[in-house]
Amino acid sequence: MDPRLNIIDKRFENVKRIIAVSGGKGGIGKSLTASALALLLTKQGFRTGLLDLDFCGPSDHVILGIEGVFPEEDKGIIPPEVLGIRFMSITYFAGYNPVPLRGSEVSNAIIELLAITRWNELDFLIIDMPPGTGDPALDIIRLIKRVEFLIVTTQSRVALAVAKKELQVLKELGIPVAGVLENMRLKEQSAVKEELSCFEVPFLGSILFDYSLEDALGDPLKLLKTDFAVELEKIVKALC
Amino acid sequence: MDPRLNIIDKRFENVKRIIAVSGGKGGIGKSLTASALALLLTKQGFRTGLLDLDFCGPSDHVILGIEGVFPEEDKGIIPPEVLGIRFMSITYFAGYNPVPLRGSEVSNAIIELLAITRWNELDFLIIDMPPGTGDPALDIIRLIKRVEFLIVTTQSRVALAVAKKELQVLKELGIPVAGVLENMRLKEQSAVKEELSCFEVPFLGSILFDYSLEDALGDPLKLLKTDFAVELEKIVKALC
Amino acid sequence: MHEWALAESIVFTVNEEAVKEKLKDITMVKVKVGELQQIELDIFKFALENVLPLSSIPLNMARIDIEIDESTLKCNVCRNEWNFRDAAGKLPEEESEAIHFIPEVAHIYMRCPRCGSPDFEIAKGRGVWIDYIEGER
Amino acid sequence: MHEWALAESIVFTVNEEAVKEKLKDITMVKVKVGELQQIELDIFKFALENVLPLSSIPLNMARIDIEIDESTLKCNVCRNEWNFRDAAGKLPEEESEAIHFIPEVAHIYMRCPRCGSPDFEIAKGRGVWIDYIEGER
Ligand SMILES: Nc1ncnc2c1ncn2[C@@H]1O[C@H](COP(=O)(O)OP(=O)(O)O)[C@@H](O)[C@H]1O
Ligand SMILES: Nc1ncnc2c1ncn2[C@@H]1O[C@H](COP(=O)(O)OP(=O)(O)O)[C@@H](O)[C@H]1O
Ligand SMILES: [Mg+2]
Ligand SMILES: [Mg+2]
Ligand SMILES: [Mg+2]
Ligand SMILES: [Mg+2]
Ligand code: NI
Ligand code: NI
Ligand SMILES: [Zn+2]
Ligand SMILES: [Zn+2]
Repeated sequence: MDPRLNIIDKRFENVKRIIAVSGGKGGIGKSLTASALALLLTKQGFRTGLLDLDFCGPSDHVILGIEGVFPEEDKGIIPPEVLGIRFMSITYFAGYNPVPLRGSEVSNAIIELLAITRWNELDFLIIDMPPGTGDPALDIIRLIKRVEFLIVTTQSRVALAVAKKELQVLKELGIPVAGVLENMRLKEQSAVKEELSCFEVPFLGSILFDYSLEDALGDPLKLLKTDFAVELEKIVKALC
Repeated sequence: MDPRLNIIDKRFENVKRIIAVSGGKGGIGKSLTASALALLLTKQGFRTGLLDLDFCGPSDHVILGIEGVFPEEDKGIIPPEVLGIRFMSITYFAGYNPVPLRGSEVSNAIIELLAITRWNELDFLIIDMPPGTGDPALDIIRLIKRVEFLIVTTQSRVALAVAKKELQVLKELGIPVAGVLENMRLKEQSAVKEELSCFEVPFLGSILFDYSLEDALGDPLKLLKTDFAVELEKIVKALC
Repeated sequence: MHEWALAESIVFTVNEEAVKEKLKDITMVKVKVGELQQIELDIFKFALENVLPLSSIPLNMARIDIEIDESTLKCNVCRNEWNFRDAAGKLPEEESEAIHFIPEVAHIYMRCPRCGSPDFEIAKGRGVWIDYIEGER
Repeated sequence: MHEWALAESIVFTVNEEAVKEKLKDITMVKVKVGELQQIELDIFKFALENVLPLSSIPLNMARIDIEIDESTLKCNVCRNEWNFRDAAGKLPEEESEAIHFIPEVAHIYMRCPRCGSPDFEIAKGRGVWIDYIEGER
């Protein structure tokens, strides 16, 4: 019997909303959305946590420029508060090293993190998901009862095809979808909203491709001033 | 004892080179590179196979506009020849449905595919890898003795951080790297080549962000005429 | 007939094992064929008989014992257990053929009958498996 | 001391099981602590003693048997087997502390001693585990 499974619910007892930023495909801006979302919610006065679950390609610490912090050990581990955000990432334990884990091991590591991390009181916990509908997605669905998904996609046919598959699984399982966000829009027209209308999930809006974004990575103040963040802030208001 | 593990070598007996297109991160153009590479090699007269191993987000059939084909059953399964390419994908068995598989199941499905697919004589087999260094990457390294990796990255800090990790694992394990390809370059300057120089792998070149690409998806003739394909063709010559 | 490919894998494995264990004679090979893969025993035996000549060590059908392995599917969400047989009747032919090729696609076409989840484990009865190989040195 | 969190999970699991199995009294809880996680038994017992009051069913340390579970690591590439103990001495403190928190990061800091692969399985001795719970209805 794995005792850790029975403590996870208790760890989220005082977390009001849990939002997993997902989308099936990689490189659509999940990590950027999750990181900026955490920053913006904190700015608006919400107590916010950010959990980077992309163990093979963790990016939130790069995007937010987080370095040199480590959780405190106290009846579990307490995520350090950085930029006002309670931040948890595999990088505390993996450093800059590659993380060549098989799915069952990713699953085990996720269970361990969920079982020992004490988030305490939070208004929002944002979970940055890896691509795919493998172990991390299945575990978050299985282990966190109140999770909602925020689906990111681009207008690209390859991204849309994958987003549809994830939405189909979530719909079938009755997992709430907080909304769909179109990212990196390049053209005037986009069929994303219509293409996904059959899933009956809120369409949160489109964010344009932002050429200034790359230079803002690692610098939270700059990040908040990008068009990306300004657009996301409008969208966040619809979420709260 | 899993008998399938002992037949895999034999299945690749008559395949001259096996190139896994990888890069750790999602959305950097692995599938586009793998698909266009297969098209270009075929065009140059090489007998080419393409194996899409991204089970959660298969894209090669979307990129190449492949539909309505199925493998032939003959002492195993023989990948249908489409556009001159021997093409194998999970979509033959999964259709347009979501593929919610855990890592161990992805691994099992990959082993089954490798054990029953008869590629026969090929000059090149291109493998389109999913993001990450999970089961698919570990299995390809473990099961296909002669595999070489082609690493795709963008200039983005988040992509480069992940590419470095994958290169580090490959270097440590002594897996040959055919080269690194920079994709979706937006700026005049890029530090990709210098950033990766310590790994001592061939830098194959940079491909610019191509605004006409999206409209060419699904149409191989159009795809071959994009700047992306024209640039890739020059790079391919260095590979052969 | 893709059973041929799996039959070949049996012969290659027996040969590999014979070399590794320095066996001069194979006395018994116990093969389990998982129910999920829906392999017809006659077809599989026919294929196996035809690939036996590939073997570098003498091997004949009398020394190969093939048994169907019943399946157990276990839900990772609600811990329910069930088997493929009871659920298989409802699958369209195309879907059960896909499972025949790649048993893992069961997760695409089947759901836990109790909670509806695709997140279950194929605990037993997946596909072709060698239980043991006996021989003499 | 993150052992506290794992100790809590033991108590919660015993309680859950007691409800599910309608147990009125717990007579024995067998806990295994995987070698890989390098938990000091004294610290763990101290934590457990302190969280016992959280239990809704009477529970005391005399009824909890804690045993260290030796580790077995198995290479997926070359099939070599080894254990953490023999290899652990060479790890820098920071790395073995990381393994203490998340045993899976062993794949980052350790390699198969025979073939050098990070692709191995933690077959046994990972972390905190309940072997069985005995009680009376
Ligand atoms: N709206 C945007 N405009 C321009 N670049 C973007 C935008 N959103 C994300 N990016 C860039 O795309 C890349 C992938 O983003 P990331 O958040 O890491 O994606 P994912 O987490 O889905 O893999 C990063 O280099 C990021 O800076
Ligand atoms: N050079 C490029 N210029 C513009 N878009 C590109 C380029 N390369 C890839 N893309 C687009 O980026 C997206 C991700 O590409 P894809 O090949 O699916 O990445 P991956 O397989 O790494 O996830 C697709 O929409 C694709 O059309
Ligand atoms: Mg990400
Ligand atoms: Mg991330
Ligand atoms: Mg891809
Ligand atoms: Mg693909
Ligand atoms: Ni068949
Ligand atoms: Ni500790
Ligand atoms: Zn169930
Ligand atoms: Zn090894």
